Amino acid sequence: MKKIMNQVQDMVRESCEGFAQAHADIVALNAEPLFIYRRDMPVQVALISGGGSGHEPLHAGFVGRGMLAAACPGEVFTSPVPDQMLAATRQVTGAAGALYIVKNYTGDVMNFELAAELAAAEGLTVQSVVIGDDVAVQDSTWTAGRRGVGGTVFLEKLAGAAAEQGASLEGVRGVAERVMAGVRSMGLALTGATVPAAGQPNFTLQDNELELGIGIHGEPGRARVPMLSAADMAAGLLDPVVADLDLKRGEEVLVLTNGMGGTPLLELYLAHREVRRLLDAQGVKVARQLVGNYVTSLEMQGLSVSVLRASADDLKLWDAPVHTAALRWGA
Amino acid sequence: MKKIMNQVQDMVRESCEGFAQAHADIVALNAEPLFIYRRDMPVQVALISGGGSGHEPLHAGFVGRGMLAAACPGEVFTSPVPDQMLAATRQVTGAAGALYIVKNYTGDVMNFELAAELAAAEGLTVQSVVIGDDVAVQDSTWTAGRRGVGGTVFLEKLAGAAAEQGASLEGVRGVAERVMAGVRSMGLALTGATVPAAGQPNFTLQDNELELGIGIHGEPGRARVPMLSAADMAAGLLDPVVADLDLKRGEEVLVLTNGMGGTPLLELYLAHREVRRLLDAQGVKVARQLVGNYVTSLEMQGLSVSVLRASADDLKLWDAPVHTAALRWGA
Amino acid sequence: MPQAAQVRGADIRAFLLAFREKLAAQEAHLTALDAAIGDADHGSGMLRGANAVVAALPADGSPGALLKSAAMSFISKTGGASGPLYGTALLRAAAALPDQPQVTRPELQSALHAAYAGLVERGKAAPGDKTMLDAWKPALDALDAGKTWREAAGAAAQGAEATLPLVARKGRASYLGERSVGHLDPGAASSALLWAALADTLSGPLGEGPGPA
Amino acid sequence: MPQAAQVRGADIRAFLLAFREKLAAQEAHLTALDAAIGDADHGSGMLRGANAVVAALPADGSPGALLKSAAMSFISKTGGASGPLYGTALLRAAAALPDQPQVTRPELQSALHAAYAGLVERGKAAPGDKTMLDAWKPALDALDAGKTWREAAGAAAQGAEATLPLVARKGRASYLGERSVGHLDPGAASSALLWAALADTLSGPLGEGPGPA
Ligand SMILES: Nc1ncnc2c1ncn2[C@@H]1O[C@H](COP(=O)(O)OP(=O)(O)O)[C@@H](O)[C@H]1O
Ligand SMILES: Nc1ncnc2c1ncn2[C@@H]1O[C@H](COP(=O)(O)OP(=O)(O)O)[C@@H](O)[C@H]1O
Ligand SMILES: [Mg+2]
Ligand SMILES: [Mg+2]
Ligand SMILES: [Mg+2]
Ligand SMILES: [Mg+2]
Repeated sequence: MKKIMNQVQDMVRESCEGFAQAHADIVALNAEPLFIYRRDMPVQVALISGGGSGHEPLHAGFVGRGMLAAACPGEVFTSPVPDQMLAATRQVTGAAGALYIVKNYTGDVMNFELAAELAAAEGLTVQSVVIGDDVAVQDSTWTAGRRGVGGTVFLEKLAGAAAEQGASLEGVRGVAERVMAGVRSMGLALTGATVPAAGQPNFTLQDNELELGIGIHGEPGRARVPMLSAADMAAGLLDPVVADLDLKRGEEVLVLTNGMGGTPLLELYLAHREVRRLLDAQGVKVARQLVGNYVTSLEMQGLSVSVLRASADDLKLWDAPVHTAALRWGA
Repeated sequence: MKKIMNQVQDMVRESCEGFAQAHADIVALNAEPLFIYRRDMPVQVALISGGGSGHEPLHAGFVGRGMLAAACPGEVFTSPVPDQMLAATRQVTGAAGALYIVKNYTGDVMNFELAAELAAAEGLTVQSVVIGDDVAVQDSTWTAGRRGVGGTVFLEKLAGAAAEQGASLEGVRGVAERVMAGVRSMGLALTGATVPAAGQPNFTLQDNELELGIGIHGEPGRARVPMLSAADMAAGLLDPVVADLDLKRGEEVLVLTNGMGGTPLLELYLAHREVRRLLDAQGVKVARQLVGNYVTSLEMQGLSVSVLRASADDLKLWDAPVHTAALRWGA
Repeated sequence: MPQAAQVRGADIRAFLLAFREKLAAQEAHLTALDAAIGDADHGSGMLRGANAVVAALPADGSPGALLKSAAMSFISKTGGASGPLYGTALLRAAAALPDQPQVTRPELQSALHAAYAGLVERGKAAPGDKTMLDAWKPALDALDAGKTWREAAGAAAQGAEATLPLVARKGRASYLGERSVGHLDPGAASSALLWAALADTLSGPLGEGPGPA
Repeated sequence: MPQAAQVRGADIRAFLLAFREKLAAQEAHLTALDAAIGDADHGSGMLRGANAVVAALPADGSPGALLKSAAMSFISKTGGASGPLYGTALLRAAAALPDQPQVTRPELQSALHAAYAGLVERGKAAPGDKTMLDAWKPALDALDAGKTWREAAGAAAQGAEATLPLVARKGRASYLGERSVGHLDPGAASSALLWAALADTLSGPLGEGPGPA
């Protein structure tokens, strides 16, 4: 294992320090318990998210105007602890209340649940949404349910825009629920990822294999299959997404072609071409799109595709100004 | 070798197609010969750059308002051919003329030279600058000279801002030369990179080694050394840069902590913390900074650090609006 | 060696220290189990939590107070699924104990039942879902059947081993479906260490009357 | 087998096709050489260029016209350092030839001297810098000394081999400094293939008078 780090136990903290220095115009860092928050938080609903580290820029990279009020980074691939969410909630929550954006993993759900209980006990108004957009998870009755993956970016952007525009907690939550209902994702890996504390890749793939249906924690996926062409990768990811959404000709969508952290843009844009080709062929209209490494698994190579069925209102929220470390326009 | 691709010979073209689709609001694609150009090119000096592919987002990701007018992508790690630059020059050059931004590699220099001769023969006004900011190259009298690496981003941004503000070709060239005089860079690799057509990594590092003083073509560096802590990596890169620039206490700089393409942000921000710590300790003031994978070598893991001695004018040019695929603010 | 029939704060302290030692010794193993069907953080997470438990543990106090302190540390420092689960379990156990400097072994036993109920409530899993419950349940059953603490620890270890052929239905491993078969559940393995630490602390001749002492 | 003393367009065509064949056969080898001290694209780049040369080559024409066509294809499709270098060399050779359907071997020989001058002018390297010049120079020297085309090709191959101990001073390999020692220069290796292709096409008994025929 080779990582740019000093001591493994200091990795998340030191990385957050560098992040806060690099983006000091947007965010500030609370060291203990660890969270990143927006410097210029106005009086509005506060979106608070968090999750294990190793998925950068998610979530800290989305803190700022038009998206999150605070992000709580856990240890690598480990959900944050309730103390972090509670302290962040105290920092950014006003009368308008706060919405916790939780990716559906047992640990995240339980830790945010505990935090919400503690925050409520302090008189803070907190609601939660749990996103599970990963169609790779089948039979959700027999599992912990679909995982929260790439679609989280759409959720944080659209709900964040609604909050910025002064929507109520109910209103912001309504947008969040609309996004959750309309977004599906699926991912694949060409290489595994190494959790620094573990020192070894979670899984190792041969040169002629890929892992289809991965989550974002370096966990193995649904199936290991022989290496595919970019066209077949795109189809393998997009077909279940389109089927699950039951997308029809003429519908408008927002698409994220997302790298897993170690995916070079040369390859990612090529994948995006294949995604566009397939959607075009099905008469689905790509109204907006985002291509880049946004919801990642450390140094993993691979990609995921997220598709959101987007109304005109959704597109307006997407286009609304945003000023964060990872997304910026109109500001 | 596992790449997201179809046929290896189609890789660059297909990737450019995906890029142009993803950023159709900013750029258009010319398929044959291949170049990417700004859609809304105003009457001003046209900055034209290009180089081998595999360094994305360089250069196509910097085409747009406030930076480049056009970018010519060569095959992977291979300079583009004169036909591309000539056609791009015809597309975007008006009476104000064009400036070629060439990274100092024998192939790039010779191909841009040929293009400039051909363009001049057609009556187009073209000047060229050749950037070589890589302090890893010593004894430049005995080599092809310093390589153009991360500092290219500063050059393209600052000269692009000057062009956008209506500076003359001499003026834009003056900014470019000021940047070239004031910027130095150095990089290291934790892993090699695989040129798709070659199918094998250019070099392979053991788990306890890193390659210090690499360029951006997957070529081996100056020395192979035992694995270092993030603090020592930062010092190993920054010390020669600071020494070569002869930076003094109190001077202001612009810093790029750059990932080589496969470097996760978790690690890159941690590296940036170390870079900041060292500069702070030397009393050098980091006036602006950029952290991300901007000048890359395919899927290589590693980083480079670029430092520009920045005047107040430089900072104004840095802050000026930019709207490209990879950098966007104020627009 | 003979043990006091009563469980004092010092015993709980010893149990928690022993649990930490076992986690430290097994960290890599637990992480490797989690790498196979999870996300490779169970060893480091549990050890981080247990280290925090030991660092924050009051020098003395009632069994309930010590367990509560441990619970809060687990919740505050572990993260992941296991932080809230172990935290909730210990918190419920603490709440179930009489607020006394010493408690009886049957009182501890029913506190462990309360802990188990907390696990079920927090995680909504059932035995057979390939979770830590699969170590806890047989251990509690053993105590209920009058077996010794050492035997209960053995039952927990067996329960953990018995997760090998199971299909995971809860937590991260559930995403693997059939591919989770053939791997031990990391949380069950760490739970077996908890029960082993309990046995190390409390093992000895029966205490009072029938049932585990 | 006997060869015509005159060099016709068909001979130049045959030479270019033979060069392409050799590049195709050695693509992986050239790329491997470039991987060691460069950027692993010399084989693919040269083959791409040579394929373009063959695709665009007029069915017939004077030696000069064919070399010019080849030069333009190399420049338009190869990229990297070798595109402009090979392109410039062939362009200069074409310009140096009389505009005739057939030329003499001495005329071709001096055209190759012009090509070499173009390489030097474009690349500003000198023999011993570990570049393609180290294959071209001994080959030209051999011709000048009256050796056969086959012997000249042998000298080019030897020159390429002799780059092994050199420190690169030009091109990408120069960045390696001392670490470039012990590797063959890829451009010298591809240049040796060019000279071998020439020899395959022109080899035979001496043509006219002394000197290579
Ligand atoms: N719903 C649940 N109920 C009980 N135990 C669970 C549940 N979900 C997960 N676990 C236990 O937690 C263990 C994983 O812990 P850990 O690795 O810390 O969490 P994470 O999956 O968040 O990384 C599993 O091996 C399993 O024993
Ligand atoms: N200045 C120069 N003069 C002559 N030949 C050169 C020069 N620079 C490089 N070369 C030759 O070019 C070869 C590399 O070609 P190629 O791999 O196509 O270019 P690049 O280095 O741009 O990838 C080297 O092996 C060397 O023989
Ligand atoms: Mg975890
Ligand atoms: Mg090259
Ligand atoms: Mg885990
Ligand atoms: Mg090369």
